[in-house]
Amino acid sequence: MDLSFGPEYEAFRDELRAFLERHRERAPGGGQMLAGGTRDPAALSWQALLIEHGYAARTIPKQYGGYGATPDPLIRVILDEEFARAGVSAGLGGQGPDMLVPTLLEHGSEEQKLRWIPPTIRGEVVWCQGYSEPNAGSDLANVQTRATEDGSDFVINGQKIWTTTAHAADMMFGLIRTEPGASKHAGLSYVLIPMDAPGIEVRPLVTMTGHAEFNEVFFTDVRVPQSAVVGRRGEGWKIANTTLGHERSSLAATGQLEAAMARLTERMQAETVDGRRAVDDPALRDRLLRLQARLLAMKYHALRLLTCRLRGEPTGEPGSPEGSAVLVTKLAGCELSHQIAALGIDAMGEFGVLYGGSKHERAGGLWQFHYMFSLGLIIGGGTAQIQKNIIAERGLRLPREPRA
Amino acid sequence: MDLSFGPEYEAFRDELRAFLERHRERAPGGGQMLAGGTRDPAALSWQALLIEHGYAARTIPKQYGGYGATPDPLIRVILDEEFARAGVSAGLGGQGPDMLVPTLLEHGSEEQKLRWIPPTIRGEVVWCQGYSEPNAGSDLANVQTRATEDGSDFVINGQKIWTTTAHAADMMFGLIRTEPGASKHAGLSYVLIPMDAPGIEVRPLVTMTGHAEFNEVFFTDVRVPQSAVVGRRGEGWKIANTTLGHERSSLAATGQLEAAMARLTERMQAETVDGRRAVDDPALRDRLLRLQARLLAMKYHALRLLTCRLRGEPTGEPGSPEGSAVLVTKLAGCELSHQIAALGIDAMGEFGVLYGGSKHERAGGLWQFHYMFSLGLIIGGGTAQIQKNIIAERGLRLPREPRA
Amino acid sequence: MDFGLTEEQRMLEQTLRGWLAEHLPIGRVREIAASESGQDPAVWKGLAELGMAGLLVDDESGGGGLTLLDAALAMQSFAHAAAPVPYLGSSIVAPVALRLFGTEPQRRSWLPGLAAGTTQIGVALGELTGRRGDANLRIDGGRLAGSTLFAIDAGAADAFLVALDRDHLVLVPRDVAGLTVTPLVTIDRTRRLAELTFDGVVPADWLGGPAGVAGAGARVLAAARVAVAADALGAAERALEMAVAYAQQREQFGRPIGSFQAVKHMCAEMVAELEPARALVWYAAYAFDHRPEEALLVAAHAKAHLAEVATGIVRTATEVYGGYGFTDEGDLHLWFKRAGLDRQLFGGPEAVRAEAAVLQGLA
Amino acid sequence: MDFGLTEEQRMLEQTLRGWLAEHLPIGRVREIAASESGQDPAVWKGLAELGMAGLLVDDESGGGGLTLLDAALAMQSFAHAAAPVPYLGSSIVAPVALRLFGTEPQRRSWLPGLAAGTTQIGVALGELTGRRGDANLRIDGGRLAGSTLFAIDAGAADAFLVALDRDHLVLVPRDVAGLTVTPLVTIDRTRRLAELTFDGVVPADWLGGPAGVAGAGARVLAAARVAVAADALGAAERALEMAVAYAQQREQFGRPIGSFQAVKHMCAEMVAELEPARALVWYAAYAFDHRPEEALLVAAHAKAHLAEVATGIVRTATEVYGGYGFTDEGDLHLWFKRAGLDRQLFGGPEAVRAEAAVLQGLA
Repeated sequence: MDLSFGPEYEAFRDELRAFLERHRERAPGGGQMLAGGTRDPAALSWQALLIEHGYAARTIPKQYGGYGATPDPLIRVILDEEFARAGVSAGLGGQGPDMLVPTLLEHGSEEQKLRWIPPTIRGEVVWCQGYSEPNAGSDLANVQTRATEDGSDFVINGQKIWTTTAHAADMMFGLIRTEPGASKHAGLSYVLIPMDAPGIEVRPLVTMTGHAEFNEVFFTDVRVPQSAVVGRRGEGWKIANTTLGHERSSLAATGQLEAAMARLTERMQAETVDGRRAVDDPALRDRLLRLQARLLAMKYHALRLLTCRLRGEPTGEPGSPEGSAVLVTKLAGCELSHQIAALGIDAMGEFGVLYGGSKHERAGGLWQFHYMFSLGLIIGGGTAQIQKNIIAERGLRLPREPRA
Repeated sequence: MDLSFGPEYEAFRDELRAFLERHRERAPGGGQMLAGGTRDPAALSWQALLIEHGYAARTIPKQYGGYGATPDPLIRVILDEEFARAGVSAGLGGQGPDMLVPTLLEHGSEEQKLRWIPPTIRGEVVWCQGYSEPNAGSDLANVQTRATEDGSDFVINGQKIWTTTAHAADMMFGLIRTEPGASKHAGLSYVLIPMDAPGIEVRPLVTMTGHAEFNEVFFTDVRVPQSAVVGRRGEGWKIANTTLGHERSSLAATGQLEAAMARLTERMQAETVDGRRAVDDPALRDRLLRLQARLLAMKYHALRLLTCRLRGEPTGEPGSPEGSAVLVTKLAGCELSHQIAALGIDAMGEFGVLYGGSKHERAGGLWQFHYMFSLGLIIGGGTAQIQKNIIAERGLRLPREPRA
Repeated sequence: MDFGLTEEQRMLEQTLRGWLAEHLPIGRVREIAASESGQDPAVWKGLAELGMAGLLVDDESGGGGLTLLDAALAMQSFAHAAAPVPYLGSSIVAPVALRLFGTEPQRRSWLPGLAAGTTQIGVALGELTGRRGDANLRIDGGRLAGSTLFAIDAGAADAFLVALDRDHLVLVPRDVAGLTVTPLVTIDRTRRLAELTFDGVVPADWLGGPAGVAGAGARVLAAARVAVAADALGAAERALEMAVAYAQQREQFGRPIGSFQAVKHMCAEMVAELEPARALVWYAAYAFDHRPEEALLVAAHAKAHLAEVATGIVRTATEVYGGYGFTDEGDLHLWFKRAGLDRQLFGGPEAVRAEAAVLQGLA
Repeated sequence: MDFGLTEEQRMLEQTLRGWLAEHLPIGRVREIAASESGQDPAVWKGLAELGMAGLLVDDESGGGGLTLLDAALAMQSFAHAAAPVPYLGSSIVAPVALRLFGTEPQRRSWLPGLAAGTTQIGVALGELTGRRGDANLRIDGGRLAGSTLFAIDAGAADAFLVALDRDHLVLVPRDVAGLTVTPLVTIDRTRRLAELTFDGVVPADWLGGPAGVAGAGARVLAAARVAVAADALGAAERALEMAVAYAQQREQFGRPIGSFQAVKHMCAEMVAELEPARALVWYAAYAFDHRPEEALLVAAHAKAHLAEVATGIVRTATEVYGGYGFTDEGDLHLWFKRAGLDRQLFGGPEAVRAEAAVLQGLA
């Protein structure tokens, strides 16, 4: 065990810091990672600069417009840390660069790669993901949006839900039922769909937070060429599942938890009742300390998993501690995020329920927003209950439920 | 809502208090409710005195040796309260008086009633219950102890477990598989078995507490007459389930929780660290206050259910709040009991783990004993998981799992 | 010995729930909640005609002369419907305060209007649960100065019952010169909170007279806490009902989700929390009228316990709903937010338990 | 950057677990635990030959010169086997104290024996975690007087490392006149605690010299807490493994209980608690040697967190076992009790968190 990075990485870090120092005025305003869908010229030119230096699209081959470096999780960690430290955008994220591009690299035809990867990583083509459907819920493969063949085209009808950035996207990558006779999982294809195709309607989906973080997308006789399928027909489920495996390092998630905890501690030192700080209420303080321990555990848990990747050790092996360790990350992390927000609200008392731009609202209602949104994350992607099934069956090799 | 008892009940209470004042020296020593199986002459004569005055076997008909009063839950409450208050034994309990006798009254033949009830309520015949088996677990009907017919006899082979007082019992009432061809539930009979029959072996079953609160009972070619069956052959499951419904008022359980909480509060005021009382540790005190609220909730929950019984309102109706309310009592009560013990241990710190007669041990290791024993109660009678299934399916009418 | 609702109480509950189902379906609740005052005068009038507004007001003043338990049951039903009505302030806290501590003239001047539903009183008890942030209500040269936060039912209040300290509560008309009412927007749009700022207001209408009444604040606060506990109970009850109904009907993997053991157990755990908590609310309300020596402590216990039980249940219910529970359209969040506000109103769980410890001499 | 075990650490763990499986099967553990000293000299000798006893002792004194992380992994394996060995005192706390704060003569006189397994040192840190009850260790006229409670690994200790206060620790031979060792029996018979009573003992062997070492107590306590956290981790890990194995094999209602969603989710919840906690223990051990500025805080966090995680897991594991988990024969209770003792040793969760708050200036 050695938590230092070693000279070559420290050199990379120094170089990055110098770059950020020199160029930070050129970075666009706004959050850490620019949401996909921005077409702000400043963002696009910042992205171009980052790609040029290998700080974005770093591992994408040169022929597809990337920097062409070998993947290195430690470089990823340093990039995350330093951009966060500088408070500067680390470039364009979102479902195009983070999910579609890796999928195309693995499963796309040469033509698809050449056509879609370069403009996607430059931010010129914005993507949304079309997996979830209203009747599927946790049963993600229960896709009912279907394509019927008509000559060399597919004609698509149905509905997707929980589609982020659909309103701003040029394209969707989605799971569509193309093989009506096949079994549930074998009947799906991974299809690229232009969002301006006639018959597509996007409706914003307002959530309990009061905001529309998601959309619904309706398809009525939407026509795409059959060549829009990535990989083979009927292999969509398999392909989509590789994409789900392309998530970014869980360290980034831990970084967000750390930031939330820092805000929480600050807030508990600022908020007072009868002049006494919230952190001086021993029962609230005890809750804070409990969460600190959980955060530390999650932080080093993520480092442990990163180490497994760096060493090339298997982390998904069923029945092994590492196999289970990977699987629990989302479950434990989302719950911790929810608990941090819950304590923030409790520490503020009635101030904690102010929302929607109220006078006296703390941090723009961020605590309530996180409290609700993190509950959405606990539910999202198949609910905590499905996660537990997976941990038990894949991580611990407990037997599956008998089929009814 | 009216929490006073009214004049006739207060008169009964006064009379009972006077009785206890007058006769308390005649009561045997030891706990509140004498465990079944005592053959202490003082206990038997105390029992006889209580029956004579209608304070024990109160609702058993006179022809079977009881006092012959009509059942009245409020009288039961007053009896519980006053005997507890006086710290005097309320007479003989245990599985004979509490479970067998009501079952015989409902399902026994006249001959069985006349033969067994009088000596049972007098404490001359001691019973144990033979339901559970090692391979059954939560699947209580999965009884494998079987009886084969031999002339007018049954010959029994198999094993029972979790049999309290088996070592001291004269008789067992048990579930035995007498109808090999029948379905799981329809193949059982409710059989009365003399514990001195050849082929019965009783072995004490030591639990995690280090004590043998239970036994295992082994049957090897044990012979009983077929007339030892209560009710009809094959109806044992139904009959045993009526018996399970004959539990004593849940108020008695709440009374035990109240006593445990009083001990806890006392202990937290007595135990000190650096001269500071445990109750002055705000985090421990916050836990105490939480449990106080839960205790109050359980106490008034029990009163609510008692009121339903007094009014003759249905409490088992599926889908009704009252239907659910009855079902949650055991789940919530056992957990609360465990939590009270857990806080007691934490409040004592290392003193809390002393056990087995150690120097400095608090209250004879009672806290650890309760911590472990209450976990046994959470598991016992079909585990908390089975309880939750029942609450969901019977209380909330959620659909059953499909059969595999 | 009878620890249960009377036939009258059940009738009242049934009548009220029927009325609410008819006049305040969810769509209507949402419309009213989105309006500026957060109220519909016709609804309040209808409830007054039903006798609901004045349930706690004595007969002579045109009310029902009933007990806090009756009012708590009504509060629970309002929460069950997510009703945007000023019941907590105008029909519970204000009448209780006036009945217990008001002078004869005060009772005569306020209670009939409360019973008739023509007067609404908002309630500002912030000074009794600890001064938060920069709020600082005080008497300065015989005049009210500073501000008090989180006055409840402020949307259409004609006056406010304002606590200055544990012994002094004062009634202040909304239109008095020098009083500014600033709306505070919370997650729960079915109720309206406000900050009251005083600049040179002369306090004229001290509850019980200018000297105040020793301990009045604690009693009034206890009634408010019982009412909020009942509100949280109603919100949790509704969320549980909705979750169970959804679990019975929503299918996934080819079967109702309620047939999965995980969903069953979530529902069972909710009901195992809810049912005993219901009895605690009943008892807290009963004790307020019949066991004054226990009333403050039990009110605190009920408030803190229901805060935790209800927020736990609305969270679990949302999980049972899955993604639909996270949408605005799914409606369930109305109760998620109602329970969320209830949790903080008049003191969060930890603070209220700390008070409860003091009441017993344990701190 | 590497946050993982080295090949050597894995080998060590594998070797040790193999050795324990061979020499300390559960039946043997039970026999030793039932004996008076609670130890088997042959076992300890074997472990010393394996290099385990002196893992933390420097090379020159015949030890392995390894880090607290190595020792914590060993501690975890011992707990995993419910091993009745004095590892915590003799192989972790005492060597750490001597290496960090001992004088040269002290190191020379004690460390070789610890490494060889011929000397055992029990550890009494009770005065550092708050004086409980009537214990009251003090210096009276230059002599040790009074008593200290809950000395660990006292069964066959040749000497005790006794904390008087945060700066003063003293080594006291067991056979010194005036020292009485009274066994304290706990739920966990695999470890032996005792009360030490002093009557006129002249303290001769102060750690670091008669003046003591500022802050030595806090550092030694931190090492002890990391070790106990590792112990709790090992107990929880074993309970989880046993529960999963049982769930795979035990059938009810005609199928393995592990195929029921309720049992699956209990197992999943255990592993979701256990795995991140494992990383916390690793880091706490690493920080003790490499990040002294964080070491005390992280040790406290690891101790408090593992106490709760482990007692939660052993309880859930017992529920998975059902009735069999409640029996003595089911064996699982060995780890239930091991975790139960770990929870209280060197401070319960609330007390340790209160210390952790102070360390950060939050209290």
